[in-house]
Amino acid sequence: MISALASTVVQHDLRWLLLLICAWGGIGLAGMLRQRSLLVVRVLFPLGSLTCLLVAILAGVFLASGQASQAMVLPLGLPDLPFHLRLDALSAFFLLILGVAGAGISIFSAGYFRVGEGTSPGLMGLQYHLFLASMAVVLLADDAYLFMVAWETMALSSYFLVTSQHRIPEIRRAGFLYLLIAHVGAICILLCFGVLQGGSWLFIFDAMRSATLTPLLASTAFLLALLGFGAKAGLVPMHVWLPEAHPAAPSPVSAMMSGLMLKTAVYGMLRVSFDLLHVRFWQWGVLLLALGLFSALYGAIFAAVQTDMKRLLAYSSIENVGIIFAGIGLSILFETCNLHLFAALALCAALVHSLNHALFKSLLFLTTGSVLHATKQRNLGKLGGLIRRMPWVASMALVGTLAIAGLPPLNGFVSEWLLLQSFLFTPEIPHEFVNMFVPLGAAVLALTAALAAYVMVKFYGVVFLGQPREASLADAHDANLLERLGLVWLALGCILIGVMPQLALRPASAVTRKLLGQSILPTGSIWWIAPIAPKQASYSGLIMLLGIVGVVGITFLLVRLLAHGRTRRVATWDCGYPYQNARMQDTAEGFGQPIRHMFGTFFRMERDLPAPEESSPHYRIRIEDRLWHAIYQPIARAVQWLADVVGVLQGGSLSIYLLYSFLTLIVLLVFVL
Amino acid sequence: MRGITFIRQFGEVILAIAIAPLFAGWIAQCRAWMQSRSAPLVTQPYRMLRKLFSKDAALAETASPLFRITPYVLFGTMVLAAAIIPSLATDLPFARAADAIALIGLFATARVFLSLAAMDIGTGFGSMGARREMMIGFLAEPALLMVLFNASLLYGSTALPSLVDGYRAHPTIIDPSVIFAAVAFVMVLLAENARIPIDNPATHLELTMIHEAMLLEYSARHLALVEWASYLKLFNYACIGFALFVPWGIAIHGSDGGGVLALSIVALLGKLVVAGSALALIETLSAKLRIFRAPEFLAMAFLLAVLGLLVHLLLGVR
Amino acid sequence: MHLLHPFTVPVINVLNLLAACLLLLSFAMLSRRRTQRLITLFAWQGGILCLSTSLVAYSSGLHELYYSAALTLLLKVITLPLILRRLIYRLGAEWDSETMVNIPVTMLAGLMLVIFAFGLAQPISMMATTITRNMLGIALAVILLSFLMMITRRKAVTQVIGFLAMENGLFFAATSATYGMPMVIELGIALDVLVGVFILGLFFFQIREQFESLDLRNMENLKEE
Amino acid sequence: MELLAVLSLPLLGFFLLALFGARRVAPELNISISLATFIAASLLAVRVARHGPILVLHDQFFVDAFNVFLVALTAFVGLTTAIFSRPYMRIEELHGRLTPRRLRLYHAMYQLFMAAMFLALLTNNMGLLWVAMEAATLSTVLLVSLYRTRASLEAAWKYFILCGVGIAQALFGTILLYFAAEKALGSEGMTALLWTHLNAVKGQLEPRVLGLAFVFLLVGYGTKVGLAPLHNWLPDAHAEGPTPVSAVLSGLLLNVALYAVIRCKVLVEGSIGVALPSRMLMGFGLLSAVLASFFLWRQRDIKRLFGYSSIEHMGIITFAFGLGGPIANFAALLHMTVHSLTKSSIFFTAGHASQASGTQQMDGIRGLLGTSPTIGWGLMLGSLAILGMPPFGVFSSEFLILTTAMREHPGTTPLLLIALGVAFAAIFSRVQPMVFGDKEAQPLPHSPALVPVFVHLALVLMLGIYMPPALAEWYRVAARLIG
Repeated sequence: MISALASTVVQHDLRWLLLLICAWGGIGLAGMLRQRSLLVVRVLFPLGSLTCLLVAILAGVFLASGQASQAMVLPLGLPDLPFHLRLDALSAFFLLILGVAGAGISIFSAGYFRVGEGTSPGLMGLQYHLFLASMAVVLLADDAYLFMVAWETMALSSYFLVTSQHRIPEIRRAGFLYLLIAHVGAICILLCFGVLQGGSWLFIFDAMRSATLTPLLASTAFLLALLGFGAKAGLVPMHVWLPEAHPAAPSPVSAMMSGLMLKTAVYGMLRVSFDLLHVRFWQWGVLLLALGLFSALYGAIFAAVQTDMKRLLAYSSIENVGIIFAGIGLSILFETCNLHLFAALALCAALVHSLNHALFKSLLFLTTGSVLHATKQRNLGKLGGLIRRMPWVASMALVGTLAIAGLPPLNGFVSEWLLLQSFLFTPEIPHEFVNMFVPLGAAVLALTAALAAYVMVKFYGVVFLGQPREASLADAHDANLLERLGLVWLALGCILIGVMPQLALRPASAVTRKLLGQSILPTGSIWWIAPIAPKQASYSGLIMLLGIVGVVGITFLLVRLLAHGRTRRVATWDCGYPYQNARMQDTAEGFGQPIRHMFGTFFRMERDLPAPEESSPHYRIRIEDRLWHAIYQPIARAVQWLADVVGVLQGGSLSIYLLYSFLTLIVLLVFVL
Repeated sequence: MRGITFIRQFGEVILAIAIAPLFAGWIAQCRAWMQSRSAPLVTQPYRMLRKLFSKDAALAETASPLFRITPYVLFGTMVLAAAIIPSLATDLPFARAADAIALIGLFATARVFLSLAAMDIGTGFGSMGARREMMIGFLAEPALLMVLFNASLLYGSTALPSLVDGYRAHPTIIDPSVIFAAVAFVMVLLAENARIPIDNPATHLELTMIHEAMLLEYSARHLALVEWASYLKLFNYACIGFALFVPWGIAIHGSDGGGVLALSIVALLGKLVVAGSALALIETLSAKLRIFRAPEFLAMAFLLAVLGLLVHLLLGVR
Repeated sequence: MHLLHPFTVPVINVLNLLAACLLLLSFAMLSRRRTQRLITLFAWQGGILCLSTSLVAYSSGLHELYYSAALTLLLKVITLPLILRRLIYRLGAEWDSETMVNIPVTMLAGLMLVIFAFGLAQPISMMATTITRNMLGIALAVILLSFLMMITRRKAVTQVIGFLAMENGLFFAATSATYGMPMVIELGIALDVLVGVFILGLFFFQIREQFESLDLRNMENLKEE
Repeated sequence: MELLAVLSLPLLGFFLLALFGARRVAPELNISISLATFIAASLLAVRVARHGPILVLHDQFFVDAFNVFLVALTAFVGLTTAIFSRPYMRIEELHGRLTPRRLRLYHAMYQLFMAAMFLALLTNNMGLLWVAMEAATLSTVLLVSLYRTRASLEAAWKYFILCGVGIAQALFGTILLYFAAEKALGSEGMTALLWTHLNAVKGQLEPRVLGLAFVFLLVGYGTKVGLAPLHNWLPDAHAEGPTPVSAVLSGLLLNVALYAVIRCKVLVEGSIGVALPSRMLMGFGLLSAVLASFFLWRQRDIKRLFGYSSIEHMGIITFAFGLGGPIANFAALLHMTVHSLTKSSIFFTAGHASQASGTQQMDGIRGLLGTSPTIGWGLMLGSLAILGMPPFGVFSSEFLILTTAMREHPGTTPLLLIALGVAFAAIFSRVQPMVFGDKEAQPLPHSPALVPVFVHLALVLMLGIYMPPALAEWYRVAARLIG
């Protein structure tokens, strides 16, 4: 009975998914009925969360069933180009991410949104569920038009979510920048599809798959895709919108954007480079690798000097996206050198990291949301000591922190480990220089990972540990039940994948089998993963966890039994310094100081140093992105200049206008002659 | 068969826990000799541990559970690391749980916990120590990874036991890259274990200290565990070094029997004695660096490791 | 056919003469400063147009063209100049004159335009079957010269006169190239022109009320800052 | 029958409103006449869709898929604008900017303008087309100058002179066309200028003459379309006229002028080949789109901003017609539709927004969402739609145009994209602070009629996601007619 049901579900997976997407739409619209009622939020978001869960289950079932793909054509869209949908392993994997992380974020949102904070809850619900639905459609789209429609709907709905507190000028500015870059990126993607169709002028993905492109055209398409999807993913130098927009949004929305929306860009990049393009060149791999690693390093360095907790996390997203793109690049590099197994390994790492990042970044953004609600503070310099006021949030944040810092036995480590493993095989690449330089990438990756740990220690330490830096923090309250539920869900995800990486590797392998025809070594054992060969390298998060827990437990018992000293609570010692207070702790700026010192060339810094005799000395430092000044401002200036030049044309004098039309006439007449 | 390997595994861990303080004591003694000071007993660390364990703990009012749990976590990770590193034999059931990269991860876990705990109380020293520790960490990790990369390129594995096995399988090959890697490794070891020229384990001078600054608020059994964990860390690093560069005397896969085990214990002790005196010598000969010179020092280590890698790739010894 | 008509040859000569006068008048309008003078010239233009149209009608035997000629007489020789005169009288602008761009340069530009127009029209007029075909070039020249006149003028009234002169050129083109447009359309055009002039007349008063002058230089406020 | 109704109803309305336009019920009368016209137009459209093209009254009137689609669109937007203008003009009257006499002029001219446009669309006679276009110009000149302020007079004057001169060129073009036609069709007087007849013999028309004629027609009608560099009247007229007039100017008049250009293009192409006319159209289109996008960057006045946006979109449509072929023509027609609907809805909201804020300067308009969420959301969604954000229909047409451009003339796509990108940045950076932010505006004394706005936007949205097969078929037939 159940198996029969399961098999029908599997056969009509895509239809069910479509139904669920429609359900999101319905949930969103239902919120419009009672726009200002909070009850709507408390009821609808859990329903949305349930839908997410069902999506994840359906995607998981599809991946497990090993089907090739399911396709469908809807009677909507352009007359000659109806909406095509297709569910295959790649889209199913990303739907899985969407479902799993989305479920946690939605249930958290149910407890998070309030009346009177920007957009009314009902409208927020509409935008939120539209956002979810459009992301799902992006993943399922099988023609360029539907893809673009869903892609831009995603951008638009998220834009409205970002600007929900639009009374604040910075938020408006962030929203504008976000939508602008998203739009420019979308134009690039559109162009990319235009190149990809390869003379068939059919914008169905199937036609693109069978198109044969010259190397030049293929490279053009790849570069356009890189620009377009890179802009969405926040690859340096198209990243400028990200640290503005993510902090501006309400925290669950930041979580969605960072955790899920960036993944759609990864999906798009994979879809174009591995599925739609029939050839790949190793230079692409190198480019992607270099760009990815640079973004990773750049993001990590900038994250280390941030003073706003959400900006810090946003930069950390740039870092993680960089790691994912580096994995994709490495995979392309291997694949073009016919090292398919290693390509599968690298791709697997990228995919698993996508999933992991979705989990821990959402988790962390949600905790910042709770902190924000409890303290009304985003500035790290005014937080501190929240672990005592908000134990739930703090402990969940600790899981996220450890996971994102890439520490075993949590999930962040798994993907970084896989990626480092794949770097080990770069000497096999038959291109001189490349095989010498690429191993250095592993060092950059290691540096990034270690910097990420630095960043996260800063984040967690400054927000949750130490003494409260402001008196008002004393009345911070812990997250409510629904919020906790969401946090726990995501934290459990982090732990589970860290301990049982197979849970993520199996679906990822289904994807690599589809894209590369190869997957890393499956192990039957639940204890180990050994992607290439057990002798080569193996890892077991479970044993690590059990080992640490076991040793800690035994030690604790032994110490308890043998060394049973009492514990006294005393004042802080601090080398006996008596005037100790909260302001003497390292601030966010202080913690970032070594990074500023070492990577000074990356930043554009402005320091206000107090004069020696000042009665109330004040030290301030402003850090800006060099790339903003180097790339974006010149473009803006150029446009402004052109606009000024053009403005002369409309000078107000009728005679001059008449002269224009006269000259036009003459010129055209000469042209006709 | 399985039983024996588990017993061996267990024995190795116990041995590590037992002799790690001895190794620290030995280094301290050597240092004192070399600096013409009267040396403490080689068992001084044990005495200190015993004293600390017997005391009542004084815990700052502001300490959170994280602060109290950290010593145990530190100790746990280091013990686990000791279980993974093939110090006596390569046929370790636990070793499959983590290769060299995971080992670095494990050390990083310990470092992050210690730094978090240091920030927990909310003192100026604590957070300063945490900051510096993390800084050293992110500089040392890439260098260490390059060293391991080098080794794994030689023997086609990142699993430490396989490295040792591989080395034993081709004992005649000594790759020139190993020399670079070894120097780099020693530099990382010094930095990671709070040794001169990066840090000084014997000072509480506020401007210079790193590791000690993080421990200021610990006392009694907590301090004992933290100290023990740092002895273990030093011991582990030494064992990693042995496994990578001087794996003689480690019982490889399939070589069972009491004799082999005894021999390997002797070999380990011998290597520790030599390594300890060498470390003491380095510490005696070098001066403590300013904290902002530390990046240069570690960059040097990184450079050496990369050079080793390139030399290996260039000479193509496989 | 038409060519067999006894008066053909002299009619063409007369027509050519008239066309030349039209061109001359256009140049004269280009260089005149006084508004009143311009209106007179415009009326003359209408008169010549009327004359030439009736001549064409006579020579081609197309009766419709007589109506056209009558319409022209009514509209362009009598009504419009009358309206314009009354307008400038009521606006108190009879003695207005305006400074212009360098007149010799304007004349030179006009000359170039005439050459251009002739060159453009030549191949086309070769195809025409009408007896007036050579006048297409002149018509085009008149149009372009009126255009130039509009560009160089700075006063609302003179600009309108330029506009009407252009209409004359168009009319002349229609007559010379095709013996005129169909009657309905001629009527429509005439109505549009008439209504247009009425509207402009209204405008003059409003503009004067608002700007206290008919100088177009006051009307350059809508622009890109 | 329907055709006569479409033509005569607005004319009747003109006379009625010229008499009663100052009464209290005038707006309602205006609406009901527009409604009747719309019904007649729909019936006409249905008839054409069922039975194919119609030629009536001695072939003087001709209805095919191409113009009946524009007739229906014109009637629809005419109706919605009439609905919108009811409260809008009342508020203007309350604010003291208009008197009942002016309102009479407004209502009468509104209907006259509609009549002129219907005549221009439906007539088969190229000469009559010209007459109708001129009549449309004259009626709108009066509408633009309705406020009788200095600025509106200046705008109207410029509009009149520029379009008058332009349309004079078109007349010369028409004469040349007649000249060429006469040779092919004989001097039949009334029939030589009939488009259907010309179309039948277009292959025999003299290429040289038609080339010249096309230049004059293009410059002439192109001035009315607002093609750069002939566009200078457009922003002024849009900014200074009453908002309903801006809406119909942008939404309808430009379309009708473009319709005239395209009718001419079809004839000319039959004679001198495709290359020259399409190159000219593409050139004008690109130049307009690019120039307008940079102009957009520097705007301060809300209606002026969207006036320039109309230039940009007309440029895109012209470019698409220049590209030619079934897909590009289809896209161009679609773009005409969605642009009319979107732009008029934007003008509706922009009008109310500036009424609420008491200024057309965008710096003075802030926080519309706070004052009136419907106006705010209308403006925001309308702007996003006009900027080509999916799922709105503007994106569908731009998608088709861009992809066809990539196919036919890859070199032009970067220019188009620059135009689209700059326009996006320019418009959106202006709209966002108007819609968002703290509220500064006053509530309106009359509740605005924003139903048209959302009806338009809903239609545009629908066209982006789903196009009814009947409509698609209709567009296809029209696109094929254009060639």
